[in-house]
Amino acid sequence: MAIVSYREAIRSTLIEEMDRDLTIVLLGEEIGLYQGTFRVTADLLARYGPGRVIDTPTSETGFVGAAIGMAMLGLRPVVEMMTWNFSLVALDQIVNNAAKIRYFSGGQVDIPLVIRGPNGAGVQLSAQHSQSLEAIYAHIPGLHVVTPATPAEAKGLLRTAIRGNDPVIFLENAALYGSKGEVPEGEFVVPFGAADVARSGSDVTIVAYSRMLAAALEAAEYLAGEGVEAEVINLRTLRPLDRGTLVASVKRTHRAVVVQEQWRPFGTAAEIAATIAEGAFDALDAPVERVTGADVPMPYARNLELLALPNAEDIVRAVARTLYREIKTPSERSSGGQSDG
Amino acid sequence: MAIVSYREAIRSTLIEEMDRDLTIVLLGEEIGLYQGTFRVTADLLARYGPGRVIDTPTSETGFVGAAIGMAMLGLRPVVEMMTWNFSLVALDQIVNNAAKIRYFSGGQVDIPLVIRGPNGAGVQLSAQHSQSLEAIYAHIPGLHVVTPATPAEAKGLLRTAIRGNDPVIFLENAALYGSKGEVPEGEFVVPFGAADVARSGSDVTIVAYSRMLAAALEAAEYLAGEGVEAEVINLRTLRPLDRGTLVASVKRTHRAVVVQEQWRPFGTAAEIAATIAEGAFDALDAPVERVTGADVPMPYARNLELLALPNAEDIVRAVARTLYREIKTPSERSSGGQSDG
Amino acid sequence: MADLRSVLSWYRRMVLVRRFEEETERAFRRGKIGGYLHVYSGQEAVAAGFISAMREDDICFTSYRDHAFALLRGAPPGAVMAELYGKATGLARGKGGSMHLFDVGRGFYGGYGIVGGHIPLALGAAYALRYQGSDRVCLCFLGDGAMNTGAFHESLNMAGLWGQTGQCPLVLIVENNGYAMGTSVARSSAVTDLAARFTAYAIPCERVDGMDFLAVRLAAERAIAETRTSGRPTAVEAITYRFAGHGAADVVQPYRSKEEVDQARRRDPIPTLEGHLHAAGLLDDAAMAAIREEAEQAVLAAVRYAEESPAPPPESLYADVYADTYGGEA
Amino acid sequence: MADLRSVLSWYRRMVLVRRFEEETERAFRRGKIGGYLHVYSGQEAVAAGFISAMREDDICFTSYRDHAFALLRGAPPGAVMAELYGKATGLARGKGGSMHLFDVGRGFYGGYGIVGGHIPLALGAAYALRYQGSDRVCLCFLGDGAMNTGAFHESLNMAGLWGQTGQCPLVLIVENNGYAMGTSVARSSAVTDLAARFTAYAIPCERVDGMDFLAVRLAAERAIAETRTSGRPTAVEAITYRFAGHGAADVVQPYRSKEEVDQARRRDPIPTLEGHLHAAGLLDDAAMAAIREEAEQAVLAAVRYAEESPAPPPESLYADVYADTYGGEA
Ligand SMILES: Cc1ncc(C[n+]2csc(CCOP(=O)(O)OP(=O)(O)O)c2C)c(N)n1
Ligand SMILES: Cc1ncc(C[n+]2csc(CCOP(=O)(O)OP(=O)(O)O)c2C)c(N)n1
Ligand SMILES: [Mg+2]
Ligand SMILES: [Mg+2]
Repeated sequence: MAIVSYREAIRSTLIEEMDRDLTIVLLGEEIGLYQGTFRVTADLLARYGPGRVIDTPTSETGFVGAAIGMAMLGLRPVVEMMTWNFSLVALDQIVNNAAKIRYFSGGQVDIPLVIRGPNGAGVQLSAQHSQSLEAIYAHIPGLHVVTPATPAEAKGLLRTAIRGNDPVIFLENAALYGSKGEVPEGEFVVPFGAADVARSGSDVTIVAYSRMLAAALEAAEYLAGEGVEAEVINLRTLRPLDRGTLVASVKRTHRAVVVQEQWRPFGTAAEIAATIAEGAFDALDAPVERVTGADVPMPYARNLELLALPNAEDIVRAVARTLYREIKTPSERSSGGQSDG
Repeated sequence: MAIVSYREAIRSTLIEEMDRDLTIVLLGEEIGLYQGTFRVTADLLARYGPGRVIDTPTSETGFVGAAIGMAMLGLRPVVEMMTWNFSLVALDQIVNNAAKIRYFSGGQVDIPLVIRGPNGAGVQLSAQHSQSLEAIYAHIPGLHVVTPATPAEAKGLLRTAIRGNDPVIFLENAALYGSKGEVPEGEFVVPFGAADVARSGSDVTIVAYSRMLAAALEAAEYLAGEGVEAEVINLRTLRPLDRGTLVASVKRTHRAVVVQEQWRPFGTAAEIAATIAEGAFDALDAPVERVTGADVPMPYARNLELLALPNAEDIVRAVARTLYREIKTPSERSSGGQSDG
Repeated sequence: MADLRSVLSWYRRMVLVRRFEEETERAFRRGKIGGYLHVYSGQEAVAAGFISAMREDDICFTSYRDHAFALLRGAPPGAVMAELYGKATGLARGKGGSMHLFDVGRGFYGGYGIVGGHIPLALGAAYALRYQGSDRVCLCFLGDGAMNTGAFHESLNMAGLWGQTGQCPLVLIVENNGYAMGTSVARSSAVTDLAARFTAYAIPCERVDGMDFLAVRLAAERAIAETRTSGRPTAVEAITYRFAGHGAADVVQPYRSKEEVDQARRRDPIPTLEGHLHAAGLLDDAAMAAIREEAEQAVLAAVRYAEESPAPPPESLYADVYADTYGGEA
Repeated sequence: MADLRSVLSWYRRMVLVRRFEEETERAFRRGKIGGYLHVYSGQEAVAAGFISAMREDDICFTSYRDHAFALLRGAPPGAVMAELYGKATGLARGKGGSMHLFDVGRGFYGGYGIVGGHIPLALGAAYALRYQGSDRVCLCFLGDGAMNTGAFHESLNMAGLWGQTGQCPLVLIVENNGYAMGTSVARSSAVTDLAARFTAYAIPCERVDGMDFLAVRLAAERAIAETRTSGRPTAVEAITYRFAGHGAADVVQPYRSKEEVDQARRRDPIPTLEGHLHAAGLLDDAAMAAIREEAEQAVLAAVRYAEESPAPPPESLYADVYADTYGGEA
């Protein structure tokens, strides 16, 4: 297995798939001549030419809609959304066309479309550029919503997305582009709807996806030192949602903490918590805890931004609540903390 | 108290408020010369003139954004969204401007803006025109999201919305426009964040809002005949969400059924169910049940559409599940039903 | 242009469309058709003029006012009516209804309900046709109201850009019927000369009398030929009129006068074409009566078919959402 | 135009803006400023030309490239810098950062990050000014790239419409710096004569050399006066250039050549204006040096102020979301 970055995993998958399938075209802002805002598409214009790597104007409604039309005619467009924040300009196209045309045409057309790009907060990008919009997309029937957390997942899920026949909301994360990990060789595929048990444990289930997986694993690691064995579930896709794996885990651990980056009210953790409570009601020994971003537009100042984002400490605290135990968090421990530990 | 329709309650509130406050202007498609697609603004153009009742082109981004700009300058625009389906075209303006400008300007401007119009399914309007989008809006900090179920609420909540200083997503329902009810005289106000206990009961809590309140009350009525006393909570607003009333009720009833019209995954019922499970964990004797619309784009055919929408029968069945009891539904009873009743 | 004899067959289809629409209005009033119903009466020459000039392998997109497009591309009237009735035998199996007719096998890529929302789709479809190495063209019909949407503007600019390298075989047809619901062009457009919106993107736009089939047909041939050859977008503004209300609910019509409607009816495209055909000696009263009777029978048969067709089976509620499912879950 | 002596004071402010931007780039590299940073260097004559022609009670909106606007409207450099540093004393209390400067008290209604998204706001603001019975005008600055958004198109059409009754005192200023990020106008606009986009809505558009303060100033006076009097929108396309990358991350700039940038630098608006003032005998080397030194000191003081200011208090995270709360909940 090779060690590659999340960015390179995505880029190499685009190349592998474009090499084997001429119907794949890329569209987006600055993906060609500029080499991609996050360099995910670097060199692809030179490699495939302007007919397959299409630099677009700042016209999200236009080019997302055009990609849907291409898909209706049998192409397999992969759109780069420079960041998902800008997708709100194109939401009507995604929700009212991409997600629904197959249905209201009575199945006459498929929409093999991938829209990919970074989702979630960056560093001090402030309110309009720091949104984590998966709850909106995961609500919409007709879309698949994919949230890779590792380079291997990025590759395997992107291949599934590109070879599939439905619109896929492929939510990357800018903070992960540089992260590295093992990626299997060959035509490696990760199916949708199959969560990964990223860490086994018996005391509590921590559920996360995308960038929050790292925080969950960090918390789990720390908790192990405190004698708490956390199981960490990485959802990989939100739609389809692997309810089976979630419920089975909590039936064993009896406790659950769900982590999401975005606003808590009507966020993804609510669905996940409700799913667990429905499926593992009798097994639950404590309320499902939600660890979420603050319910505010993202502030610019770094100190406030850090307060607005969930982190491993928050997860540790939530786990402690589900265990009805006091557990010092890493920072309490390093600062000496309260004396009652 | 006068008996007035939901439509007339809204219309008369617009008139009362426009008469007393010259800063209120109306914008929208077909609200003037055409008299309003649902006649909510009938005669208002003649009454207030084209400077205050502004017919707009089919340009939702343009006129919603313009209304936000007006609000920044101290006007109190009330936008009619012909139906909320079309708001997806303007979502960027609502989410990235209306909801956030106050925050990212450090509180330098208020956005006293109301966007109102019908939300939810009609009768056979098919996939692009039958959406119930409240879960999307309720997720966004900076917005208030309001869902009146009765004429009195329509009036009292609209007054709060218009006199308030924040953007309000005011979700009416076309099926309710003709419905009638008592409305108090005078400057009657319903605050946001105060759910109404529409029916008291001790055996189960049914939570609903907007059009689903009627189904919840119908189910409760029927259940009373089966010896089950349901409490029905009408949320009135989703943001703010009256968590206190919800939790207090379930602490008494030990069971809850949450009803929503739209798609189940990542829908509003998930947040409500999660809230109940968090606040009344020890009191719950059964998993919180969710009664929701089918997870499909809305089909056109009436028989399929009816299957896609939740109704009183579905609620009765869900209540039965929370009670671990067999209860015949109305239709089972009227058709003779199974013989084990 | 094809000889006048072939025009006769399009006259026949226009009569069918008109008669079909009358029946949809009746069925709506009888509660057989639900939802919104937007009929095409008055505008037939536009769709017929263009569709008659299309090749069989060309494709088109339009808005919710779409019955004529399905019929003129050759969809069986029974399947169209069955869709409006919400039946399993409908074009879209009862899933779409009046606003979302589709007959992809016949190159009709659908009716859409969000004003302007289909224009980007047509743009992308046009690109795909050229990308696939064909000389097929894509036609996009849109209303005067749709020209005020951002989707229109963004698409036009991209069409102009892609056309520079011959990659955009897109013909845009504005059906300027004077109104977007109850809002006249003058009340919704800063400039009533709508062609200016095309020249802002270097897309040539020809204006044509949309009530005259022959005029539309000639403009259509020119635009389609130019676009097919060059791979560049062209536009046609067809001045037309809708005789009925915007939709079935638009009864009072406070935005226009009875006189205005009456005057427009005098330009009815069907008698106008009858005049041409009469003058050419291709149509007499007996032939006209036969054509009308033929349309009558076809429409009645369509209604019967729709009436007798079964409703979609309940399990079809969950069909057609996804092409792929994973572990049984969507 | 105001006499040349007053121009001197705007020259002074342009020098301040340039020096301020240099410092923001330095602070960014030092990690003192986070997020995206879009500097205005090269375009100073556009904002200065227009803002100098504004009345104190006029208002303006712009995009994320907004530092100059806050400074030229008179915001204290310290408060601007503190905002970029994310400090409690910043214009927006550290909530907005570089892209979202606001100084409503001085008529600056903000910088916005979604391309084109602020244009509808300015449209509505203009309407409000007239509705309130004033003769104030609203200026909306936008980039060449923003002209490809649907928001631009929808707003322009409505501006044209509202202007017909004198209800739209909106001046639109396109800062055509040749690029939207790495995409040149020729690669993103079907028509490179951007004025055509305005004439499609009957909005007069004048083109001006955006590197020449005096030329911009004259065009600004004409446009503002016309709009103030008529209540109709006007537009100006200022041909300008950005010397730095699009944002701080745009280092390689594969989309333009060093020669092109060098050539543009020869049209630098600051030396250009120096030339005018020299010729008029209003500026000599000593005065220039004094002005530069003044800017230097102002910017250093701003940096000190920013450095020494406290971070926003943690509890401010939840402040400013809503004006009203209900039962303590939002
Ligand atoms: C985005 C959006 N806004 C509003 C509507 C409501 N609506 C339906 S048809 C229509 C007018 C469209 O007029 P035009 O494009 O001229 O087409 P016509 O009906 O005249 O054929 C409007 C505003 C809609 N369907 N979509
Ligand atoms: C809707 C949207 N899409 C994409 C972006 C990313 N983006 C930021 S600036 C920019 C280019 C804008 O160019 P222009 O309007 O010419 O302004 P300039 O930067 O030249 O001042 C783009 C595409 C965005 N901010 N908003
Ligand atoms: Mg029209
Ligand atoms: Mg630019």
